[in-house]
Amino acid sequence: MKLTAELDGAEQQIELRREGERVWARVDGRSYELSVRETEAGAYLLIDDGRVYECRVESTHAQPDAVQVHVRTQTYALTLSDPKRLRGGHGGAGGHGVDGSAQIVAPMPGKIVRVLVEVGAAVKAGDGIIVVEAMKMQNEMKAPRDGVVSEIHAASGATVNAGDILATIE
Amino acid sequence: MKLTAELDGAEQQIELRREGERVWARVDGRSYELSVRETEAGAYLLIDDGRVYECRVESTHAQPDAVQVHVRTQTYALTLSDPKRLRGGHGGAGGHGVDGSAQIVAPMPGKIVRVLVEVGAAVKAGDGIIVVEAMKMQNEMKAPRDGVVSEIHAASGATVNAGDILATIE
Amino acid sequence: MFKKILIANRGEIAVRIMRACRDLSISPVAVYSEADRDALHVRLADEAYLIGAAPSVESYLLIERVIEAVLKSGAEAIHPGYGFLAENASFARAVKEAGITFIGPTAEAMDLMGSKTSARRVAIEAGVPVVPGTTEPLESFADAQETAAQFGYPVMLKASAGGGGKGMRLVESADGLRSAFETAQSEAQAAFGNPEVYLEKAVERPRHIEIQIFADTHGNCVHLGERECSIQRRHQKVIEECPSPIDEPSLRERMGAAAVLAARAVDYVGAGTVEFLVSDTTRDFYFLEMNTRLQVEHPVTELVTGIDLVREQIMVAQGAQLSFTQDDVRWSGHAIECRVYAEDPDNNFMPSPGRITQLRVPAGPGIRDDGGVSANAEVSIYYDPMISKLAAWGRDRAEAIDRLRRALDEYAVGGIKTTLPFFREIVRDEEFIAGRLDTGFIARFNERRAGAAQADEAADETQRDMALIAAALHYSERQKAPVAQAATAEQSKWRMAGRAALRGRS
Amino acid sequence: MFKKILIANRGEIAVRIMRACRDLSISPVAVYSEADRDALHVRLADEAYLIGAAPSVESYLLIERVIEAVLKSGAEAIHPGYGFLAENASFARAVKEAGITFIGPTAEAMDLMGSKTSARRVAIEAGVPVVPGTTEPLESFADAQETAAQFGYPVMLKASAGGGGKGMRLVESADGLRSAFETAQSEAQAAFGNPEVYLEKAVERPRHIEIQIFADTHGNCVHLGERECSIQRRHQKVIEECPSPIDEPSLRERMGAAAVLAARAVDYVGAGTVEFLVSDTTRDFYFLEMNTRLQVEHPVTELVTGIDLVREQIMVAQGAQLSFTQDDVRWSGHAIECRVYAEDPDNNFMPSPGRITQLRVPAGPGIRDDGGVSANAEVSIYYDPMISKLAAWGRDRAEAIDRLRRALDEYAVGGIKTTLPFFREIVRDEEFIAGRLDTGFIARFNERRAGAAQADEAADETQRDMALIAAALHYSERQKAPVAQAATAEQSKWRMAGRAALRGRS
Repeated sequence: MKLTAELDGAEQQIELRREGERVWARVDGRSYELSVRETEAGAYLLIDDGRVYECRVESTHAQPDAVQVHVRTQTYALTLSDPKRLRGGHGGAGGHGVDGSAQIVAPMPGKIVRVLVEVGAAVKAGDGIIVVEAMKMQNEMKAPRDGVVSEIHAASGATVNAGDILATIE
Repeated sequence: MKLTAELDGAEQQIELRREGERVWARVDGRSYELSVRETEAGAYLLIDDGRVYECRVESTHAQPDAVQVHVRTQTYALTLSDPKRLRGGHGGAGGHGVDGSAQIVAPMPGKIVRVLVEVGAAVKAGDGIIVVEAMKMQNEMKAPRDGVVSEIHAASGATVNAGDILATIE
Repeated sequence: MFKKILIANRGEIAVRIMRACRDLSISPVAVYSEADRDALHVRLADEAYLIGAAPSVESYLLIERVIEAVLKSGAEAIHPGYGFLAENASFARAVKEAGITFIGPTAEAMDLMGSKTSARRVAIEAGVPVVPGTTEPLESFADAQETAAQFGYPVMLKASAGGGGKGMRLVESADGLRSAFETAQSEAQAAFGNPEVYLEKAVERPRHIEIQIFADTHGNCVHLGERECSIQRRHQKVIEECPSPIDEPSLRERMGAAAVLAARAVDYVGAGTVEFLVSDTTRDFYFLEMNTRLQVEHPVTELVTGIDLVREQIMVAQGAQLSFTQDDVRWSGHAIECRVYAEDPDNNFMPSPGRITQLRVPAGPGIRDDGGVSANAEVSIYYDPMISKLAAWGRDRAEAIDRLRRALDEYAVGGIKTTLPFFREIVRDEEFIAGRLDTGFIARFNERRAGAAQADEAADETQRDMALIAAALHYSERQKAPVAQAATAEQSKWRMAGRAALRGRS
Repeated sequence: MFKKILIANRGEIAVRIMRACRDLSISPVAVYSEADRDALHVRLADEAYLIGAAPSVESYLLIERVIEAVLKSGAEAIHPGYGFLAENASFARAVKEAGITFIGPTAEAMDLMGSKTSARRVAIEAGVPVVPGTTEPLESFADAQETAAQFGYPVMLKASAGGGGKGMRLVESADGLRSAFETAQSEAQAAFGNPEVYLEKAVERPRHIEIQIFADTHGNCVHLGERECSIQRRHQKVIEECPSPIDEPSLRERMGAAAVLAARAVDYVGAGTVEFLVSDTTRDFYFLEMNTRLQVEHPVTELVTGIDLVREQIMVAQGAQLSFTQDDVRWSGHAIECRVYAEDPDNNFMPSPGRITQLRVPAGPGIRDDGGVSANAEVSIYYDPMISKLAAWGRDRAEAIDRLRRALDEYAVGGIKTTLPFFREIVRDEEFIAGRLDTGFIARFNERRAGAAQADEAADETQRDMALIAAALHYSERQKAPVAQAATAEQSKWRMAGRAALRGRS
């Protein structure tokens, strides 16, 4: 099986063959012969010539191909794709839109406490835009860059979910 | 739903109605209105008018209707049956057979180290019959009553599983 | 001896108090909100009573619901833990009026010490040194502007009713005052039901050191030494230790005596903490406030003195004498605690609520983890995101750090982000290891960290490849096998349960 | 400082040693058999090498395979733990010849102390009192008959190479001698590869008390006080405490001095334990044997002295001086350990191997659990069934018992039987609480228990009804829902994996 992984912006080619507890793998030209045990759902104990790697794979909720892998104390966030399968676009939510606008995205579920600006306001990077409360902490969401507030999708007292776009700055 | 449970040799009638997190139950005439949460597979958190009971239900391997329920530090071993469903006989393995004979049953997987008696030997309750080794401990299986050894199903060096009948005394 | 105690709290502190109850063969009674129906503190209790909806103002902060529960249960006493109603004098009064023992000081002592402005007055009268600041809540923004200008920036805004960093804001210059003032008032209102804030001159490079005191109803009042709590983010402690790396017996003695003076001034009973700012250069100390309750960081004092503070609270509440005198108290070794939060350290410590999919709690020599969650638990958006307090003890500070580092590496929490990676870096930080602590530590640490990030990048290629291979194995597993699908079905069920919890009372 | 240490062991002790390695920033290397491919000690290691099949004679006892692994890994030292090769002088020699440091005493000291008969000679020569018995292995059954008749029954048969109760048999009268002799020889052969046994006069109502000693390569030899290990079943310790409930400083001093004498007689280096029988009436003590290794019960000494014995072992092995003198050693409070076994206490402590389906490990103040398993782990039939050592510390014995009782109640292990219910009864037993301990304790306890069983029967009707309701809920859940079926499929997979493991090398 061949897969492509995107990690830290770089693409890696992974080839894999598994026979029971043996795995032969090539990552970007490096070859490995490993023993593997699945210790529980999503947890893979890999041993590479004596070196032990306990890997725990977690899918992030919305996107099934985007996974986080915990190895020892490190976490790797990556996206897998199977070149053999046809796939649609990535559809990235949040961050910078394709048109150069910047979006303010709710990082967690919570409640809007205050909206500090109005649509049309000119703001500077670092200016407070919206205050969100979760777990008793109020967090001021700041403008990621200079610009003009073009949209506000949040009202005081409203409940928001992680990933909701709260405001757009152009 | 109505079920019959056998616990410590006594039969108990259980009636049950569940609506989401509420349960109405009657056990042997005693009525309960409970809140229930399934905290993980097989674990039921019951609250009876404020009293908390965290119950963990485990099936014993072979018999699906025989379960162990752990509540706080107690364990209850019971057998459930649904009177509405037709069922076969209990088929009790081990212990005393219907014909009054006594069987010696391997209590765990292990290896036969020594057979101390021969078929036809007269034995007294407490006499050693067979020595089984598991986890580096040798355990002498003793005759549960006086009698004559009628069958031996174990040979030195053989591996046995839990529940295997090793010998019969009549 | 009490037969039953109701714990008017949740999470790790409720679990901690229940353990002390069990030690004393006292039956623990829980209260819970709708978000906590299967929380660990409910599962470990003998009895549990639903007291309202998920938001704490509709449950854990509702005095009448807690009183109802205690009367229903027949418990003889209430332990308030910390946070929620722990420093609410009206609650202590309501408990007393219901004929129930409140495990804590008198309402009068809470009144005097509960408001920081009144506490300052008490300290000044008792001869305990204080930081320059207002003794009254600010009346208006104009009052705030005037006072700040008078002390000179930087100044600190603090909630009169507060604690735990909530409603607290450092203001560097006049520009930031209005927003900080409004946010602090609004946070204070949300957290404590009281919007009052006051102003203090901000002391630069201060150490935050506090003294644990304990008093009984027989006139004994003893201090149990200090805790260094200088490592703070957003004015909230994240790492605490006992003793302070300063470890100066004469300073401990002077601060301990001052703390006992403050406690005696309000006829204090039970466990309390007197907080000081200590100048790292002059070793002068200033009274900040007194917390009339157990502290989050009590385990480090317990590990070093051997005294079980919660057990002692319960004994004192039923009229026992303190089980130790000042001379009995010995400080042995060194203990450090990390507050493990469900927060994302890579994203400005944003709360990271969600389902805990995996949990490996460290153990072994010198390690104590006081947790409030189990695997499969849901960390809710409604409450403080602390999931556990991890503490390590060693014969000296170096050994305690060795063990803490090991335990942090062993700790694994899946499904949510935690502050564990952040602590793993701190215990390897040279300034931390050297004990050069003050409240600016984290800011400086973050600067060092930003500088070091590049070097780590190329770290371990093989380990990264293993992560990729594990991900690929997982991907291929999911393509086939009914068993794998079963696991997925199970996860979906959890996820749905999680979403339902997030929707709250729906 | 060593960079890498190979741990020639498995289970909880391998995990314990790895933690000490991590504390010292030393990389731990595991070895494992085919039955332990995903054992906790493998998962927590940096490196792990397969050394053979499941039976320990084909893996953990194979000196050459361990040496191969240590050479391959590049580790500079081997820690043998306890059991397996820990007291095998040939192993210590082979390690030394391979140019690797053996973390333990010299092979010569092991030779002298490893055989109990030779150890007796050493003790006698050093002036340490011993129990009457043979100093040579029995040559034949006739020899055994003659010697036993000479001492008078009861007598004790013991494996020359032994430890841990294996190959040990109490013989009450001449009738039982032959069967006991043969079983002891056969067990000794199976466990230690050496069938030799010897005879001792059995001392009645003795207390089993041992002294922890520690020596470095610079001539320092210090004792760390006693451990009371009188609570035994099948001659194997199950509960140990420090200090002994006798808690008599002068006795500790005399026994400590005798233990140091014995250790010095063989130029001992590292951690060792000198075991004594103590007469409860006369307080006379008799040398039994010396264990030239770490003991299972080392945590109680660590909790009371604050000294990390494994860390100290590693430091001493690389030539460091002991980090403490005799005068530095302080005993503070009281600690008690329970050995949690996968055994069925209601069925004559039969081993109960299988898959651990649920695991809740207790925590909180004063509790330390040194475990070797995780949830979903398979407890194999091939090895000692101990899954964890649970220890509690308190300021005094009563507080330690309070905490132990709480922790035992909190502990939950699903899928296998454990000795937890047995311990829960012991910590509530009046004789235990009063500290009236001797090696006959468990027999008397079982009698009291049989008498009390009737009373408990009707215990809590409501609780029993809840068990029935939970079972019925589970039954009805299983009738429907694809999710429930999914869980079952998952369980079947585990069960199959479990069976495969039981079949061993298939």
